[in-house]
Amino acid sequence: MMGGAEMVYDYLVAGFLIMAGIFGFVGSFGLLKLNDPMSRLHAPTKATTLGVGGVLLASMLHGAVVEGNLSLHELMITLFLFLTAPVTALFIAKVHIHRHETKASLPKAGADGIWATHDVPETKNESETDPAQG
Amino acid sequence: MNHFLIAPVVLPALVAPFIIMVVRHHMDLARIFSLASTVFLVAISLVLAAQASTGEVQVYELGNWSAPFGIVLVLDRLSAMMVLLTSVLALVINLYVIGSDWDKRGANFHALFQFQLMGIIGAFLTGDAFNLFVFFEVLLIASYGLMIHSGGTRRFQAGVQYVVYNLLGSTLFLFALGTLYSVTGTLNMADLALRVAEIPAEDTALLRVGAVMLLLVFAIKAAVIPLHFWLPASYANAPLPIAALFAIMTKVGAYAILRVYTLVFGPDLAITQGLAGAWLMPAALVTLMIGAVGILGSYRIGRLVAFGAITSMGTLLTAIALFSPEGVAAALYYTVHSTLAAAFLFLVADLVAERQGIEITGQRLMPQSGLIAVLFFTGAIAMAGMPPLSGFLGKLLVLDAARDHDLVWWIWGTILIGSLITILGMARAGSLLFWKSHGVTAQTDPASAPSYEEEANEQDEDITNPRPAALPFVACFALLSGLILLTVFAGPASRYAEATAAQLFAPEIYIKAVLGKVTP
Amino acid sequence: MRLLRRLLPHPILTLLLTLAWVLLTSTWTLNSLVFGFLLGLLIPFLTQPYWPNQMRLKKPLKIIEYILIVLYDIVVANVVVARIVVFKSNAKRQPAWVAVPLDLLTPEAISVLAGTITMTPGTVAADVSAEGHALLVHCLDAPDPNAVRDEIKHRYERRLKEIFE
Amino acid sequence: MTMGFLNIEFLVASAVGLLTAAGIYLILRRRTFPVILGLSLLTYGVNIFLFATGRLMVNAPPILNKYAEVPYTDPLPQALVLTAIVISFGMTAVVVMIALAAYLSARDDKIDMPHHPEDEGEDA
Amino acid sequence: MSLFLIAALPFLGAVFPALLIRAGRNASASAAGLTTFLAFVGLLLHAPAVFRGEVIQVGVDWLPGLGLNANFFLDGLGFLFAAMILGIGLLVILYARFYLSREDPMGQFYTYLLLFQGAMVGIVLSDNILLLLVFWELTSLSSFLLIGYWKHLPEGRQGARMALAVTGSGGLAMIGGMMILGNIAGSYDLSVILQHKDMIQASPLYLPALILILLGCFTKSAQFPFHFWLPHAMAAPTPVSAYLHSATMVKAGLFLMARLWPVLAGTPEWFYIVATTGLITMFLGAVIALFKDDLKALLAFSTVSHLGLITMLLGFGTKIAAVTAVFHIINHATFKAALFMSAGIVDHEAHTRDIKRLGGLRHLMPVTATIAIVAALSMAGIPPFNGFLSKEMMLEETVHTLWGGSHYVVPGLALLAALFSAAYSFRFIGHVFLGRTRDDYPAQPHDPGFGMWAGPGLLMMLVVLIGLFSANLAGPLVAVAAGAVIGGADLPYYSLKLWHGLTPALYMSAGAVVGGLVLLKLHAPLMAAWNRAPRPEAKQIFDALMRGLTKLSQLITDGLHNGAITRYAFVMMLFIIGLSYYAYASGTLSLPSRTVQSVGPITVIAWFCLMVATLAVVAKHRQRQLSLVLIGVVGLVVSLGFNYLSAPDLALTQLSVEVVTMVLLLLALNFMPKDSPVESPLWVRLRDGGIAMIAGLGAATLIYMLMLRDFAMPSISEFHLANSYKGGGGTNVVNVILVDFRGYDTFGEIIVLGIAALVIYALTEAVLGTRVRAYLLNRKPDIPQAGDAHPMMMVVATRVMMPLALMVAAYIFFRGHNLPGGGFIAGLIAAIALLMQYMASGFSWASERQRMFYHGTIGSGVLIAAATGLGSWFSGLPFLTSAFGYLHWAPLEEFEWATAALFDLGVFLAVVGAVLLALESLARFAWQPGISSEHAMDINPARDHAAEEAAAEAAAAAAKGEA
Amino acid sequence: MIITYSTLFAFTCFALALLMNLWKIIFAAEIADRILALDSMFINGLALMVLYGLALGSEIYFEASLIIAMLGFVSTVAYARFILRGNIIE
Ligand code: NA
Ligand code: NA
Repeated sequence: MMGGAEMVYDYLVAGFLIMAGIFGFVGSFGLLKLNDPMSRLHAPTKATTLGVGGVLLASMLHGAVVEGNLSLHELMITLFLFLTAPVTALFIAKVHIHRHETKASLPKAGADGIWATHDVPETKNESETDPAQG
Repeated sequence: MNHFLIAPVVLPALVAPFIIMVVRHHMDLARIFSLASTVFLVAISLVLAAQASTGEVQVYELGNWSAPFGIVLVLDRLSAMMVLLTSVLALVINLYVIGSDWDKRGANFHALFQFQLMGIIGAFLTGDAFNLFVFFEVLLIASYGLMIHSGGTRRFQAGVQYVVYNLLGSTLFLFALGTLYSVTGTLNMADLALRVAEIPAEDTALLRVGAVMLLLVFAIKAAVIPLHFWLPASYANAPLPIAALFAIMTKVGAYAILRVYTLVFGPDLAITQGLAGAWLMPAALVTLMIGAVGILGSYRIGRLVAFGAITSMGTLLTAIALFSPEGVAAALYYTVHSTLAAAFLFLVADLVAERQGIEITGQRLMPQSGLIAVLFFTGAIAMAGMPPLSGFLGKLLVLDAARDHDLVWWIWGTILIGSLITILGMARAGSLLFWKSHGVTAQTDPASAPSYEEEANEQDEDITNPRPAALPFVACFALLSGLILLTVFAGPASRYAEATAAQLFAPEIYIKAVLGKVTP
Repeated sequence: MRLLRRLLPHPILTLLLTLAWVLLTSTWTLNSLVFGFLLGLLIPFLTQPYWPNQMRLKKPLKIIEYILIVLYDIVVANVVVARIVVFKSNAKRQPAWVAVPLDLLTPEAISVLAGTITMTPGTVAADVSAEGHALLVHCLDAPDPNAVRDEIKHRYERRLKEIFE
Repeated sequence: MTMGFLNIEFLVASAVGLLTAAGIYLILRRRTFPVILGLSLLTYGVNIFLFATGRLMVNAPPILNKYAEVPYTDPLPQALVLTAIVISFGMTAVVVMIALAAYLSARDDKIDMPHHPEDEGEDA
Repeated sequence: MSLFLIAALPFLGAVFPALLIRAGRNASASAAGLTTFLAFVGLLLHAPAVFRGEVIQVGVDWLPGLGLNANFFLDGLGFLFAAMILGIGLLVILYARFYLSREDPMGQFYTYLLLFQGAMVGIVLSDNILLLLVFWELTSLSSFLLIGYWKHLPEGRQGARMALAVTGSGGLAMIGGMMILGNIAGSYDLSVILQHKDMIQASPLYLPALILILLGCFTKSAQFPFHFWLPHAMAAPTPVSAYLHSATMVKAGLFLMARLWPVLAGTPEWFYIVATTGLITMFLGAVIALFKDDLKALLAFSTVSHLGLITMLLGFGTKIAAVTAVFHIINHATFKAALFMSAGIVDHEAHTRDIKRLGGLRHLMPVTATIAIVAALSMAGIPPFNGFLSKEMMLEETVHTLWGGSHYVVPGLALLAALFSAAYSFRFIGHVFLGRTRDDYPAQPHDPGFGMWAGPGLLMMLVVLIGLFSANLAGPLVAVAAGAVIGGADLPYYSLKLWHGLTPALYMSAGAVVGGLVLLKLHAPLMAAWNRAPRPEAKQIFDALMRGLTKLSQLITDGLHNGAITRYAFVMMLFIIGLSYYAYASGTLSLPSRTVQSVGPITVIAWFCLMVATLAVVAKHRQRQLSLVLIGVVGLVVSLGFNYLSAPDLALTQLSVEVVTMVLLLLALNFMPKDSPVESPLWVRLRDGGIAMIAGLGAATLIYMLMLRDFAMPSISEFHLANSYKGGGGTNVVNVILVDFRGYDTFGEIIVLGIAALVIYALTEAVLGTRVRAYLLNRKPDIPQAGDAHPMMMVVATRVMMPLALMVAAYIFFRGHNLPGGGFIAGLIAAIALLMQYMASGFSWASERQRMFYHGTIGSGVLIAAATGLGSWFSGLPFLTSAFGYLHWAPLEEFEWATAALFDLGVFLAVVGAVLLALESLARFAWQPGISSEHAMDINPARDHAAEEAAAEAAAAAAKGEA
Repeated sequence: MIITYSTLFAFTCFALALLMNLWKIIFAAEIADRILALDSMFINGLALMVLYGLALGSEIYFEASLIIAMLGFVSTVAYARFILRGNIIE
């Protein structure tokens, strides 16, 4: 016989799981569906992250209630994902900008005049020493 | 517990990291440590050989876990002999390399050299099939490093091929080990022997596949046709003193065939019938012939000796493929001979190459040609198995051992004709190298020389002006003395070989020593 | 003091690492805490050369508020994005680039802002300007790009300015 | 819920087969790079092969459970595969570097060595 | 003197001439002469015993297992030959001292000569046929050196190689024959073999043995059709020719036929092979000799002819023929050595040995002329010289010999041969020494000094004396030697004297002399006819054969080993598959003992991803970066699979290894072409695909069948599971196996890693030491580069991520013994953490901030692991024995400690060092001026702001100062 | 029960996501999309791993998830840096 509190927990876990599944699916679906490259970047970086977040929450909750030990492992993974997802997105965006955008196709970069990805120095600094000789 | 068994593995494993950590930038110190380690190795090997010569099989249980659950080292006559051979060869080559400054032509030579020895010796001593794989890899990866030592385009290109080919071999090794483990549930070789003997007759197919794959792995190392293709380019493009060290590496393959196919899949074992002898003998004969033909068809000195090594592997495997005590005894004697002979000739080839380049049609005047010519001639005699050196005796032993074999005429014919072609090839090379170099007229326009020669010369910049060092000659004469001793003391040597063969054909001694029992 | 700064270059990092260890081992014991703290001291000490400058927080407690806001935004806005992705046709969607001029100066603050922008749905921080005085943001569906820019500056950058500078 | 004729053993065996086949096919290409890719695939194949020799079990990791009698999968092949992975990692690193060196020296990444036939010399 | 010493003396003596040559030519020659003389004296000391009919034997075991013993014996035959070898050897040494010019390396010459002499003495004294083989092959080798002595002459090395090829191959055939012979007789000792005539001749292997042995004899003794090498050996200095062709090399074959005569002769096979060959050779050699203008060539072919004569006699198989053979051996040795030396003197003095340019020398060099004429007359078979005696005995024998039922074949051909023999001998005399004195010699000839003609002079004396007093002088020697040949049986009746009455042989002799004179008269027209007649030129045939053989060898070698590893690998696969299939098909397979396990759809989807990604790698492998991405997918799914199948350690390891590998490949790909061209034609791709599919199918089938069957016996891993905690102190059995049960494997494995790093380092050094370095420095990126190499966000994120990752590494490390993880994975994660830092701020920036000594890291890892292993020695336990226990420090809870953790630390360090060293090497490849940035991130407004403020302050201060 | 079904639902979603990612990796026109899809694949794989641990009630699979999270990031950055700069550790 299942107690009421456990039932609530169960529904909570199930809710997280279903949410996670939906977001996970949507993230990858967006990658297919969206028609311009920069927009495609939105779907997985966020939806997927949130999807995984749901799974992690569900797992934590499940561990705490069903198994009886509060495991905070999953927080660590979440921390990793939140730290890395923006950087990942930044890099992929930079790849896109590098390959497909021009100075003209982007909005003006304020006072600096140019976005960093397009800012390729003309000449290189020759004054450095050669570590291979050291 | 007799710690001498592990000493030849641990010693280089300690010296090598010490060299790279402490004396990496001090070539003289590195040389001293490397040389000292090698001398100690010889001493340890002598002790081991003395211990093994009593006929007792000694076992060293690593981690204090008994076989078959842990890994054991096993010292018997065969492993003791191979370890001794390896360390003596290593000492000589170390001297040569130091004397010729080869070790200065690239980084980390001595550390790699020590690791190479560790790998080879470890492979000889281990009693565990998977551990054999591990030490094969140790010796291989060290050999990759030594093979491309000092660099150069062709050396790198040949290096890629050498590595790729051997990686295929390593993969096959894993397939074989997996199959054997999956069938028998063990990795220890003695235990494998016990379990294989118990395999029911109605379920042999998978075990047979494992057994044959394992044999093929060793056949790759032993350069058996058609698995030998890695050898010519690798040896010919390696620094020749390294190729001299590699003379022992093909023997690792031969050793493993001997070990596994006497201990685990013995010639009398019904379920692995037809796997080894049936194809190995013809393949060995073809190997011999291809090697001989290669000698005659070689136009560069490294390649010439490389094919010499193939020929001697052909002869050696012919003897092994007899799978009889006489054959194995002959094979063991021939192993020692061919290792020393091939190493010797590789060193002489290096002396030549240092002075007049690698082309056999070379026109340059060679300094010190008289002495080197004598050495080359002697080496050629040794390699071709001509009297008075031990190769001839070895060959006679092989011929004699083959006299009751079904293929006796093929064996005799191949060995003898192979010898003839070898002699012709060596005579051709020797007369072109040493006699023609005194000629007044250059027959080819140096400007039209092909570009790869420039490449080869680029690697060895000072080939016209080698340092008149004595040490390389000392090394050559040491090997030559080895050959002479092996000739003069052929009686005792062959008695040791016979005793070793007898021990191999009585695997129950080995099994008893490792497992403490002879039946499961 | 200087010694302490060398031994403990980034106290917050040390705390974070200690917490990470406890999270990893998932055991709330003294052993775990002590060991985690030791590692939390050791690792920043070792990696100090890669993070040479000291990071100072003006109002550390404001972080909590900021985190809560962002978490809320993430959850709520994710649903919006999911709807856009699944139900809105590509033709009707209006993606846009937005340049956000920055008042923030420290790299840490700018990075947190950029991270926030990316993690909050509908926007991705795609690049900075050559001198770091503007952020390039891409919007998934922004009929009014200026509104997006203003919201970023108002909702996030303002708070970060308080925390960091 | 099961998938008809499909079973774990079949999936693993077919994966081994395909990885092996793909690896070998790429190893037979003429440039060093695909050959290295092929070696990677082949390594995957053989690692799974070796792993599967301990037979397959789901949810039976070889971590001893002090509290319950649970089945364990065979740990030995796992240890062997670990060793094999590490070794092949070292090998791959080396072959990548040698291939790079060969490419940079020859400015050509063909894996077959250029063949120089014998110059006409005195033969008799 | 012991036979050992006699046999060894020439070898020992061979050392001195080469060494003493620095002390002068005389010292060198004396050393050679002295050792030869000593050996000769030693031999003569045995003469009384030998002449008493005793056989002197000595022996030691050499290789008893094989039946190869260093046994020597001296009987009449051996004595005769040894005496000739040493005696004529002495004369040759003397002669050569004056013959060789200052430019010739005399020390080498005598060394070679003594080596050769030793080998010959060895042959004739051997009492063991294997030992004999040793010496036999040695004569081939040392004669190779002697013939090629004049290195500047192409004819020298060609002749040497030809001689080696012919006699060497004969020698090898003989090895086979001797092995058979020994096997029939049950011993390789000659004295035993010689007792078993009946057994040997009854053996079915008699004929093969005979043919093989005869091949050796015929090639050595230049019998038809192997006679062609001998004239080309004339490129050697004349002393060598004299030695090789009178007493030694070519006589070795005769010696062996004589030696084995008691057991091999007397059968029809023997007769028809040996006698016929001898007969043909005798005739052919004589005919050719007549048409040679080169003095030495004439003598060479005459040698061929006389060898044929002796061979024929031995072939007759009768005792009296054997006696005659022995007698002619002696005679031929004396006159032929004298003739060669005379020819050498002529050549030496007149600077030519072309008969056409010679003539009338009897006036200019009377001593030489006398010697040569006497010897030549003996060769022609003119009484009273010794040649006449044996030749007449030979003719007598031919008369009694039936060949194929005919009485006329043998005597007829023998007569013709004798006739030509007389003719060329007369030509030698007539066209060189007689006739009108010429004045167009290249040099003014005169008799040489005594030293040079002493040898031939002595031999001429013998020619005369043996001829006159044969019974007394040569009789005993002939008797003992022939007695030995016929194997101890009673000697037949014969008498050595000039006059036997009017026998058929006398008529034949007379006829030969008359005919010879006629032929000489007709020489000019005959010569013209001979030159017109087409005939095979042996040398050209041989050369073509050798060139063809060499070319063929090159063709085979280069064809097989053409540098195409794609083909090597293909052949290898084919072979492996074929043999494996054979092994499988020839075995038996029982029914499966295990049932398959069902799977859910998720697993199938993952499997599907793996399969598709793998296929995609193949399909897209030309796009290199894409294929790397696809391999990433494969690695990911494989890791997931390992996890699913209860192997968490494997999953962790596989994934981290894959990422590091991918990074290395990307770093390498930076320098390499980004695409692979289409190179193999379709059929090759199909072929490769075919073999790949078969191999894959094989692997799949094999593992499928293995998985459906249980272990035949319980696996040893049951022990590991049972003892992991008790004996190893860990609950993660995989880790306990790695660091304890099979720690030795792991020890080897980290050494592999360490070596890999060393190799990579050495390789980098080697590459950057060449012109590649300049190329790399000037290299422009082949894909356009974006700006902002070190993005701010990445740098900031890394400042947190890297310490966290290191924390994870520590976590993985410390728990590995009990839960998934361990030193290896921890090492990889730590390395990846550092890699993150490198990717964020660049390798140069990061490594400048914190110098890591990768070599030291690797070295210390290996050392720690080894030291941990060695630690157990102090407890008297084997290498790598582990220990563990529990510590309790209040107020903390219990800690577990294990030496295995220390071992794992070694693993950790080795891995970190190896990965980082590889990364460093690749960074060095990529190093270019300006690559190293000053700052962690390229863009940092705070920095700019601070700089602006500082500049403003400075400007303000400056303004203030100015004010 | 409800957890079982919801787990299965989540499993299915993430597995389908995996398939879609694979499709994108192979057939995308753009390398940026491929990198993105691989990154998503890592994260979806991670989710599957966590779900698997949840379904089995085991914590053994946590480390793998952690490592996947970390390594997915590293490899994505590496691929992207390769496109941007060629040299990924300059
Ligand atoms: Na391992
Ligand atoms: Na572990």
